[in-house]
Amino acid sequence: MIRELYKIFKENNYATVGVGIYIFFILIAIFADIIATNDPLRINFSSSGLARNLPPSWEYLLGTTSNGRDIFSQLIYGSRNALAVGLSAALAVAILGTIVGLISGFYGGWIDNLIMRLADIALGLPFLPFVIVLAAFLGPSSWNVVIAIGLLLWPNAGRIIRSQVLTLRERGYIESAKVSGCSNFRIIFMHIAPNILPLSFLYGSIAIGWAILTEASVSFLGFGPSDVISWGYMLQDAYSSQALSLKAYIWFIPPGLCIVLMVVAGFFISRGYEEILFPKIKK
Amino acid sequence: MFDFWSIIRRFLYMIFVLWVVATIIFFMFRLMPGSPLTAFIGTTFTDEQHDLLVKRFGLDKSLFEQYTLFLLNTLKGDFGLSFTYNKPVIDMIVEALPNSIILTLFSLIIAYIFGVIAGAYLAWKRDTLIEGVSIPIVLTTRSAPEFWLGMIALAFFSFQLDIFPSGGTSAAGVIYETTLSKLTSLHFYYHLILPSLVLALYLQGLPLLLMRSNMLEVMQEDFVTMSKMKGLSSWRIVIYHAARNALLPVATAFTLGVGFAFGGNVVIETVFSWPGLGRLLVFAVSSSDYPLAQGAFIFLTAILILMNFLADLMYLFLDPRVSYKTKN
Amino acid sequence: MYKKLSAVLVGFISSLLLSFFVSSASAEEIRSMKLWAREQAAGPAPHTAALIIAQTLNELGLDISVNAVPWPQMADQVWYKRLDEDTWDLTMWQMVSRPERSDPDEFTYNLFHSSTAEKGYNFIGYVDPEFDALAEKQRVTMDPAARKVLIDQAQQHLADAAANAYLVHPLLNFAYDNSQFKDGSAVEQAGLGIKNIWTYLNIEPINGNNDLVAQSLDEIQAINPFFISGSTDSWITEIIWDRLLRIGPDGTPQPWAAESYNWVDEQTIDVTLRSGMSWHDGKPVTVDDVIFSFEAPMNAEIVPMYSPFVKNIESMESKGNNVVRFNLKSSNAAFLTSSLAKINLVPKHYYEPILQALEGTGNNAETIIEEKRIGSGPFKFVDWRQREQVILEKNSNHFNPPKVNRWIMKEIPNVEASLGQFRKGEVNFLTDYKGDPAVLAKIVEEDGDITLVKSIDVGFQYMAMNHRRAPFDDVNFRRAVSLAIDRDVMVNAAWAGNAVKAGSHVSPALTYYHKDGITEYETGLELAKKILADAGYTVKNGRLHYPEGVAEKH
Amino acid sequence: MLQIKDLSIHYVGKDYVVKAVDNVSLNLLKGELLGIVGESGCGKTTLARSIMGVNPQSAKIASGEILFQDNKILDAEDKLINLDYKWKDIAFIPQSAMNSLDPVYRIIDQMREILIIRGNHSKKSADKRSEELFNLVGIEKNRLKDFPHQFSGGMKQRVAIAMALALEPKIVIADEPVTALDVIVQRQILDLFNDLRSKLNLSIILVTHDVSVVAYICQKVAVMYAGEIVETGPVKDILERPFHPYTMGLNNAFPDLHSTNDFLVPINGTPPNLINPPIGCRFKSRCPFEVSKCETKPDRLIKDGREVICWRTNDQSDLLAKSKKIETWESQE
Repeated sequence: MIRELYKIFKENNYATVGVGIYIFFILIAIFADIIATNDPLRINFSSSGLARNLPPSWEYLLGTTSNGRDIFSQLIYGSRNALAVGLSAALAVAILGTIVGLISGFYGGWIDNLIMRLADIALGLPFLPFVIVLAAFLGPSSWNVVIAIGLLLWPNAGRIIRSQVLTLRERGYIESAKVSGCSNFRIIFMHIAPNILPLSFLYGSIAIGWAILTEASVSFLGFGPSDVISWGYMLQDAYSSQALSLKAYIWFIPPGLCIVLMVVAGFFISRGYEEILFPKIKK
Repeated sequence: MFDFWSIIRRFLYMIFVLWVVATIIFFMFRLMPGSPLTAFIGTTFTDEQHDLLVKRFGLDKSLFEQYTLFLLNTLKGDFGLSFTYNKPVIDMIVEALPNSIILTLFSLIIAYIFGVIAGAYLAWKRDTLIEGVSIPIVLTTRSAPEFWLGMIALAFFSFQLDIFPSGGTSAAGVIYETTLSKLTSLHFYYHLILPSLVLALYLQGLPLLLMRSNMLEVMQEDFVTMSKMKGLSSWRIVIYHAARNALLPVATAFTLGVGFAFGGNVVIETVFSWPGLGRLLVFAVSSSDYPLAQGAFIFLTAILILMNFLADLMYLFLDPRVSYKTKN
Repeated sequence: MYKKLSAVLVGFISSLLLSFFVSSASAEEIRSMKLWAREQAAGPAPHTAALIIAQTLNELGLDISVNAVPWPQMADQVWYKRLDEDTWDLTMWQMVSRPERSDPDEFTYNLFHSSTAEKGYNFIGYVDPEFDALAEKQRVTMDPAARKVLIDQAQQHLADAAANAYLVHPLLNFAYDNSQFKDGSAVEQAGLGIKNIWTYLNIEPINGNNDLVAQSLDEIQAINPFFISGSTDSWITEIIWDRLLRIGPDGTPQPWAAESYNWVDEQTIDVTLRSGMSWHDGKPVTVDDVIFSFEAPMNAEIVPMYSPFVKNIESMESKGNNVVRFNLKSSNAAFLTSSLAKINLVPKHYYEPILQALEGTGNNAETIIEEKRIGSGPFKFVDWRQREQVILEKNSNHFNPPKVNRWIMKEIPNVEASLGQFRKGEVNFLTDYKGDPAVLAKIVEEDGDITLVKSIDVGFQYMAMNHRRAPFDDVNFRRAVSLAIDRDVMVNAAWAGNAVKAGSHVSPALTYYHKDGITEYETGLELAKKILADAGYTVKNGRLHYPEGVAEKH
Repeated sequence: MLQIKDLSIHYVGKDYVVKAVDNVSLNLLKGELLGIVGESGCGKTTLARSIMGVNPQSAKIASGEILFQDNKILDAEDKLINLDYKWKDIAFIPQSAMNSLDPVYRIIDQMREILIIRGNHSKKSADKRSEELFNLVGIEKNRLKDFPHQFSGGMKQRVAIAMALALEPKIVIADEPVTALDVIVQRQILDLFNDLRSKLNLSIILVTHDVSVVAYICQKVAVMYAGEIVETGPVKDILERPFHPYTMGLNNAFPDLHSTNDFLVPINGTPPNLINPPIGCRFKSRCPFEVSKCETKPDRLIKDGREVICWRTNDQSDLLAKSKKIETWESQE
């Protein structure tokens, strides 16, 4: 796995750029307290009242929102939310998809049947509408998106992993492991799981982008939390505060760009990965 | 897998999935915070009025009773009356549906025509500068939030340049006598262009990348090499053989895309004031209009499931290999 | 080793116990609280206000966070759950402008009378027999001057009790395109601004324009003479269906479909119907139609929405010569405003069969799916595509026909798109602007052909406190909380200068009933701290505590 | 008829060059059935495909040329001088007919494509010709309307043969045409080849790793090893009296009618890496008869109408005797 990763970065510029972007945002998220110049939620006042819609200055590097909040600091803190949502969604998809795929592929029979039926139901739920309903059901929170992605997107990963497990199961060394009396648990996790980890990783990295984009859409539609700074929230705030009419490009372009960067990084990595996983496409 | 009885079985199974989804949704709405009665709060709102509403909405019945009633009515095709509009939910859906279908299909078709051609082209141009530049651009368009693209498109093409109208399906005062006259009016399509272009910009990435990788894969196939040996022209090989084969998964993706885009259009419908099913759902959810929300959600689900099913059927018609297996 | 550990454990537990006794012996800390508010998109100004208020109140040693949720959740919690859970403490709330609110009765009585505390609009739980007496008395006092005194007293009484933390009366911002309408031809109505029937009738289209294209952010839910739903609907119904009286630009009821009215005594009124009126289908408007229009809502099962407005009517009779006599159950100063100017006149020949068909079906008039919408008003119904637009056209046969040919209302779900369409001329009358007034002002300046009219709202924005729960059961605490909020900051920061300070439920727009000087009061953190300290509240470790001996009731 | 002169084909990668075909010369006569035999990876498929002008982008003609009826069809400039020979003069039968037929079109459409576009047939005459061809390869003509996947493996191979013959080519190159088939079908197909050769006076190049196939129908054989032709000559001579130890080894690796051996033994080891092919004889590391001289490149020896590159041709009878003993191959490590 590590060797494969290394291979990706050696051979694939896309993946390197993608990881570079992630490292950049991870550093920003870690050092947000230092980088940010203001509390992103604080309403700032100036001598003439609320510090609203201020142009960029040393105090407010990207100016302020209509509520007198510092845009730059929101942008910085937004990376935390994006990473938290993106990575936990990736983890949710990877873990659920892997476990389900392993169990379903390895045991087969009624378990497999049941899981595949559940997968059909999950795939039958329209994604964004379901997230909206979930947000209304659970109350506004960034975690809704993670939950929804976990609940609805595992079948994609699960099905592919399942078919991979099915082919692996027929391999000689699995047979010999069985004959030599290894427990099923051991076979699944020691012998099969390592072989499908790359697939889990692929689906996980795809989920990152999904999660961030969905979070943004849900925020935009007004089902997001209002006390957590995310880039989606910033866009929603900018839109409903009429940043377009104010021509406050400095307000609604940067968060959008950050989302694009973060999501495209995931695509870059998964693309690099795909080339390793499906070498047929490779030269 | 595709004989008559299996199609019937598949159909029944779809209804089963629909039932499960409907049940989940029913209970989610009933148990979610907020009350549909809040829409009626007013200074002159009386207790009697409140009780009447509770009775009319059926909220005085137990949850189980409400559920069985909901199932029975849904089976009859009756989604009930919208709490806020007092109109049959089905009428409202039927009114919104054509708008959603047109927007979805129109943008998907633009996206897929462009994506397929550009994808085939990029496969042809493998390892060139064009490819090196295009792929990141395509991935970037797929990464941008739709509403953000919509906001920028709106600000630029409508408010700034005044090329396109900024929303809705018609200008003020234009009356479409029937749905048909609407769908055949140029005025309608003029309003459709901007939202569908934005949507298409977002959607084209998938067919493009899919087509490209399929093409690359197919170009490695023996029958393509054979075609070269046969002395056929490059154009004929690329279009008649490679593209035709590479299109199979793209066609399936298109069908799946219809089901998917349908639910995902919520955002674009909001930005462009487009009176579609997605906006209806958002409105219904945020005003706790259970029957309307349920109806819209079940419709979106039904379309999604149906499209998943059609995608399978489509393979049957496009790929003779699959139909062969089914005959044996 | 073991001994050491147990010694530490004993020490720890005993210190825990000790701190428990110490804290219960002295004052109790005031719990952390939520300030409920609607989400930002529903109105940026109140949202910002909530954020500022929370930030301010926390400086008193409170721990308040803003909980922004959609209306159904917020209202469910505040309004419906007051009898069982009752967990809310503070909430942002608003009363919006409506023509019938030009009479102070609706707010004075329904918002604060104890009879509405359990299930009505007095959701804050304000119960005060003295005030009840005032509210009841103003209702039956027909003499305006005497009534004015009572309304003044009521306003002062509520201010002293700090019943609500009134924040502002927003300025209503409406604008029209003066390249399409003659500048100044819109009519301003007290407390409502230029979005009113008088404008729709009088505004003069110019430069070849024929249509008034208005806009609504909210979805139009019904166009039904027996149903009031969303905030926009009544603006449409009131111009399709006439009423006997209408609230005039000055805020007082004046004859409309009635030629005149005459109080026979305090409980009897004779109304003379204007002659020569006809329905949109050409049939004449008769006294029978008028009586039908008022009788229909008396059946609360069939027309529940309007039934409160006819509750006070004992009986009606035709006196000949187009005269209808209303016999009231009790005298009511607001009768003209809340009944005669409220009930839509409908043609009996069209609606009677429809309403009869509803008997016993369990459905009511709100569920009518209109094939036709027949009124007698200045505009006729033409077309409505849901979530898109409503089209009405001029009724040339009306006694007061409008100058525009068509009245169109586009449903545009967001402010930005609305403004964009207004600037492009796709909309020529901005009738629903919930956005940032500063943005609008800037656009007016840039575009040069927009007439912007700002008017003080008859409604108001406030922060409501739950009187049933400590510490809000203490008038001193309520006063401190209310006075801690700097109203200048509210006006200038939250509403960006686009509001006036509020001190009571009667807007300065209602010049007659508004109590002079009620908005002049001192605010500030220091004042609030002093009130709290005088009442025995203390601050420990940065958190406010109840006075000695006062415990939170749970 | 077809002449390959000193042909070298290199696969050029980023930082390496694979010499897949190295200085190969061959001559195919009219009506001749030439077998090219060797292990996989020895360059025989590259050679066959280069005749059809379809090697991958990375393959470069380093030297030499290919002549068809004295016309150049490929040279070191790596340009196809005249494309029109394809299929009309030289046709190809692939190893796996399964993947070489376009799965989404009916056979008749694929036949028509060749006949109409390449062969100037009308639709009607194309259909008639297709029926003839099916008749020729022994398939019922109503199966023309079927899709490729509806045929069994052997049938598909017949379809591929029919397609190859569509434009009456003078040469047919068959790349492992029977490898994927079971023995009985193999024999049927090979018989068909033989039949067609004599009936149509075809020249056929048959590329295979299976000596027994060569032995069964070929008249002439070229043995390829590590990009070189190590031995060539009439089949009967080569199989009965091979000069090159590699040919001896191959003989032992397959069941063969001509062989008197009663054992099968593979040659140990794998062919050398062609990025840096060994200096001298390329087979030496696997050869049981390696001597010090083998460190230098052996000359090409022309003897009795046969060509061979080996230092030890003089010890031929001795080595042949030894090669028929199983220990010779097993001890070699």
